[in-house]
Amino acid sequence: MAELKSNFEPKIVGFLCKWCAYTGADLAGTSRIKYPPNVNPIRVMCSGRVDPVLVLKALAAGADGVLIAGCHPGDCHYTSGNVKTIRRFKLLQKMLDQFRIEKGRVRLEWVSASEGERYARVVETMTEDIRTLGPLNWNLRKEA
Amino acid sequence: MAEKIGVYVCHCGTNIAQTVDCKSVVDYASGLPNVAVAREYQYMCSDPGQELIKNDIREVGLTRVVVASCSPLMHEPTFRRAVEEAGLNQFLFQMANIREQCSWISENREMATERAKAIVGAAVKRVIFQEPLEVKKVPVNPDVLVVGGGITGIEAALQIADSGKKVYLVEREPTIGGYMARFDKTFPTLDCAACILTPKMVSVGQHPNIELLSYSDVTGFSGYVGNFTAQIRKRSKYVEEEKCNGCGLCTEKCPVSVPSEFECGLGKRKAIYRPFPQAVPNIPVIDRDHCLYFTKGVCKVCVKFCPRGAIDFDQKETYLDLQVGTAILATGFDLFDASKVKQYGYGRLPNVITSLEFERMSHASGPTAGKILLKNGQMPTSVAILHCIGSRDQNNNEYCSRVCCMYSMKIAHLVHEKTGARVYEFYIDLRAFGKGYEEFYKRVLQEETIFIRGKAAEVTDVPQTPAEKGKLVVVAEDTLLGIVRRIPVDMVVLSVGFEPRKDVADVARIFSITRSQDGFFLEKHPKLAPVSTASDGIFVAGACQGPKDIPDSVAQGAAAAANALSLIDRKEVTLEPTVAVIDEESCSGCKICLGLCPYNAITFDETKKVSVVNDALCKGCGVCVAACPSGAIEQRNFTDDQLLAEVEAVCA
Amino acid sequence: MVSLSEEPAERRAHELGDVFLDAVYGIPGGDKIKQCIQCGTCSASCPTSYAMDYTPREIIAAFRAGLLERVLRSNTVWLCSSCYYCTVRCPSGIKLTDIMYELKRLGVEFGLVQEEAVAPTLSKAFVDLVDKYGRVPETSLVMRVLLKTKPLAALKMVPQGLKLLARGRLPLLPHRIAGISEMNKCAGAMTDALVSGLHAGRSAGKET
Amino acid sequence: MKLQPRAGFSYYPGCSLEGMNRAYDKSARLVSKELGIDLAELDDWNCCGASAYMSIRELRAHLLSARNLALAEREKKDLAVVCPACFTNLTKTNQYMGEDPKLRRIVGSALKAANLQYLGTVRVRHLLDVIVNDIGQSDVKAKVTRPLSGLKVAPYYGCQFTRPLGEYDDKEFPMMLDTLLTWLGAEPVSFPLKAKCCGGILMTTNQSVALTLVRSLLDCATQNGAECIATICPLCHMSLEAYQGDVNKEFSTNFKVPMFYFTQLIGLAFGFGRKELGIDQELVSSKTVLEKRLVVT
Repeated sequence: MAELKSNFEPKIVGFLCKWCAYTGADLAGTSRIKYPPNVNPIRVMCSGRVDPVLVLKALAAGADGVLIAGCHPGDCHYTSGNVKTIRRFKLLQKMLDQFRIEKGRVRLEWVSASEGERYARVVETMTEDIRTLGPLNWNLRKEA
Repeated sequence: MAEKIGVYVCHCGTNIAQTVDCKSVVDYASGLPNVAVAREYQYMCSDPGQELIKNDIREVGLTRVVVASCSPLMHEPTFRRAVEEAGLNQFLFQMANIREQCSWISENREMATERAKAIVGAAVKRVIFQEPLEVKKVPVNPDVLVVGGGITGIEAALQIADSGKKVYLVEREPTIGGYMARFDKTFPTLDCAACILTPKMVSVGQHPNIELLSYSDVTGFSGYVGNFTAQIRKRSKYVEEEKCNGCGLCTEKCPVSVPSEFECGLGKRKAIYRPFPQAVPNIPVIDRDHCLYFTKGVCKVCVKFCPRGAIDFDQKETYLDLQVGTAILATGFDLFDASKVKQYGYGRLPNVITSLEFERMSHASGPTAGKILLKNGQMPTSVAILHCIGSRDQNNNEYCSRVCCMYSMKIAHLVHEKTGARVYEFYIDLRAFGKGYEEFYKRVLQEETIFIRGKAAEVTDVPQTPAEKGKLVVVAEDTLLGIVRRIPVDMVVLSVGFEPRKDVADVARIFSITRSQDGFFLEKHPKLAPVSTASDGIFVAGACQGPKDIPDSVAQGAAAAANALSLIDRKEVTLEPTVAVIDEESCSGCKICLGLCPYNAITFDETKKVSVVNDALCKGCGVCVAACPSGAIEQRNFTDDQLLAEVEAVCA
Repeated sequence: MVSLSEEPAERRAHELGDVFLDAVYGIPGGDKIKQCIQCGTCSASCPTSYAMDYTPREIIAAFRAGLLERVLRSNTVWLCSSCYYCTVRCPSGIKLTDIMYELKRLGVEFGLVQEEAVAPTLSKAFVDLVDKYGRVPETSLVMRVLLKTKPLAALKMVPQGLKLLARGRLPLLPHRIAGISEMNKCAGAMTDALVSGLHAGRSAGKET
Repeated sequence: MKLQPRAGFSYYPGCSLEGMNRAYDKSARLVSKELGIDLAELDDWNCCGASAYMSIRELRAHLLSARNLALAEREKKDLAVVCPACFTNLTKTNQYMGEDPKLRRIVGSALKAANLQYLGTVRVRHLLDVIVNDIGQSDVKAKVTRPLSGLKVAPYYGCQFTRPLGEYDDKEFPMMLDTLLTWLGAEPVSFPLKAKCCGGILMTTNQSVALTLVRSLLDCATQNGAECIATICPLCHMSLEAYQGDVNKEFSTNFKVPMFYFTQLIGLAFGFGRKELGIDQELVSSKTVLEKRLVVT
């Protein structure tokens, strides 16, 4: 069992806002910071664009976790897009609770354009956390 | 209709190819549905690389293109142009970032290659759902806003104004001139700062194309490239600018004397004052906190003496909206507060001063009329200059402030010239990188300045030997000798470093621009777009982007001006068509989207009972899209279908 | 210049070098030592550097150059009085005081200490007493150290001791804490875990 | 004025307060009680793993501190400490265990062998910090019945009160003791060396170096007009008091500077007697100074 877990490579979908998080992730690369490859970046204009349905669909499609990353509160390129993300995220967490999906699987993080190091760290800890949680297999769970 | 997709995998020299097996990625891509051609090439961004794409579009009849290379922030515009040139709509192109977010983050070739395949796979799936879009063109307002009237802002404003365009120059202080107006000489040429700055200040004041808004700040900034609205707050000077002729009688007669900020508190000013005689505009302001009329309701001496009746105690602050097409931020820096590092005794030991205080002392029209004096009025016989105060220090600012080495040597020269005192420089590394700088270092060495390689650990007034009695003792390791030295001196000058302005976060927020780790404004690209920002039409110049000396600041001011002028002369700019669109059929009229839009771009059509997006105002954040309960709103080029295609591809 | 006979010693120093590097990097924040810019703030902030064979900055330089003998045979690390000036002032964030502790430990472990130095003896006596009683009876500590290092000095201390005794400031009977056995049980468990490699990356030898 | 009862502390005296610095312990307990600070000695505490121990064993030094922290956590109390070296060691372990998961794991599993655990909830406080910041000016002043008017005191902090981990005061020029002294009516003199090192443990191992440091401290204090020195560290106190004679011998000086633990000065101002505060155990007589300033009993 333990061995099974350690071989498990989590699949994580990362929705990164173009202005801060995606640029921060670029900076991590430019600075040659090494981090696990488990988060697959999908670029959106603003973290506020991330519909809860998108998150649920990602989990249903086989993702073991979802990362939403945007500008720090107060620094949103669109003034207040991320404030709406925060509100929406709370709602989303309630939904996930009802589906009995562990909290650590879906995370909201703030990464500014200058925080390459931070982005790498976020990816690292999230990957490790989900590795500990094990595969989600949401479709199988739903059936059970 | 079956799509024909072309996939191009870039080696980027060895940047990608070293960690990613490009051949294997190409093989993988060839096997994906709808992929008609898959190729690899050493540099896709080069002309031959772009030709590959163009040829395939013409010859093979590609309908979609995916380039797997660097970040879209680097070369998306390049490839879009190439695609468009070959006759395909530029939005039928998608970029797969396998460099910044793939090859550079991994040392494991196998893992990196797998990740590259996932990223390319997602782009291939996504591009199928992409639609041809038309870019929107909007005219550019030729007026420019320049924020900050230091040497950088002055240079930018003059360059633009001289080309015949209108400039609004906003300055927070009562006068323009910034720090440079407070310096004595400038390195390495030893030009007098005032001699080279004052003529430029006068030109700004008199230029028909420059509207100078002093004692003012920007409180709001909205719109988009080419069409911004800036909200300016003009603080009350309590002096009517139209009436005042700058005779200075009010200042002369004012009975209140307080420490002058311009003189670092070393000299006095009145409650109605100009910071210095060459101020532009040459109009005094009343300092409410000290004016007897405002504090005690008495005096009015200035009113009595003003020959033009220009004093107006009831003047209110006013707000005005300016329409501009571009903005240049030249908001400058703050100096490190030396009292934060208690070991150097600033604020406790009287003859420990900052470098700016030295500048004022050395300035011919400063508080000591250019004489270098101790607090007891005597000339020092020995002076220590301590480098890196607040800089290169994890306890304070990690970065090098870049100018202190040179200005410290300038101070050494001035002390030598004016007092003949023995001068010590305590340094970690000497950074004399500019034109003529190394030569200046040699000159100061020749003047027998004593350089001690070691950061000063402290300045103490507790003597250990009779020779140290009554002196300031600088303690440092002479690292070239490996011994700790205690050097008794009369005066210590702290070479304080640069910091971002205290309100830098607020300014960044107002202009929607980002900052780098050190707190300064972040440029679009450190080498290739040093004065641009991630926000089109907003430029940064000078020390607000990072510590800079005068030559570099002036160069950046001019560069920002050139960038703004180039934009203006294009006459129109294209806007990303990634706006929100509402499907009238599906809209239920719930109005949720109205309150969410940060730009008030959505209105409600009362006759049709549906929401309507105003294209010109929509900035394409997609917040309304995510919120629409009936799924009636889509964001162009970021549709649900497109994002889901990516999600499914990476989860497969 | 290098004679053949020196080779084994050099090799030993080389191998030790890696052990030492790992040990220093391994303490909390230890790898910041890589960022030393040799500015000398530590040396000039150090109250005892004037008496040191090598300044603290030179210790870092020597350490980087692999001159371990020089680092540890010098009196420098044992002259550190733990005033922490270097730690709070270091512009590179190096916790030099903590590193000095690590170098002391390594020196004791590998027998690389100055022969005439008293400090290692004191530290060892201190450890023995803590392990025995759980606390340090100061009288026993001082006597032990002096008897071991300078018996004559111990005699000289008698009047001072009598003075303290007269003022009720010298307790003669050490107090043993109740939890001494549980304390040593914890320590034993830690050693076992380290030796069995449960906590990889932490050297076990020096904790025995 | 009635003092509000405050949440209690586990009191950690540390080894040197059981030894040569008993007067510090005695006076600390006395004035704490008077100020309404509930100090209950931590049951069966052990050595903090002080510098001499740290010099031989790193992990076990942390383990020693961790046991004390675990005991205090069991009492659900913060830890009040008087010895700055203990303060540093306990705080360091507390902080490093929070930051370094590996250390947390190693020390945590060792504690388990004695059915102990430490979750990291204890705050380590120095008693001076508690008195100045929790009790505060008005409550301290309210207890002063015999102001130390005119008593010129050099406030001596030593090293480890603020360095490296005491975040409540400046690391170069602390002011907390100065402030407290003014509340007591005393006159803290300017003492630029107030946070410099006394040599500490070097007094036993490299005496000539330590004596040099003590000399410069005594020099600086007396030249600034100090009649006595207030300390907060038992080791500093010992260096400056017990070795004053050695300094005089070594450097042909004639220092006779009485030393007070800061708690003794508080006690004097509160009207307690010399004996109650352990001042009778001093090695450099304070009689003349106290008589001159009318605070003698």
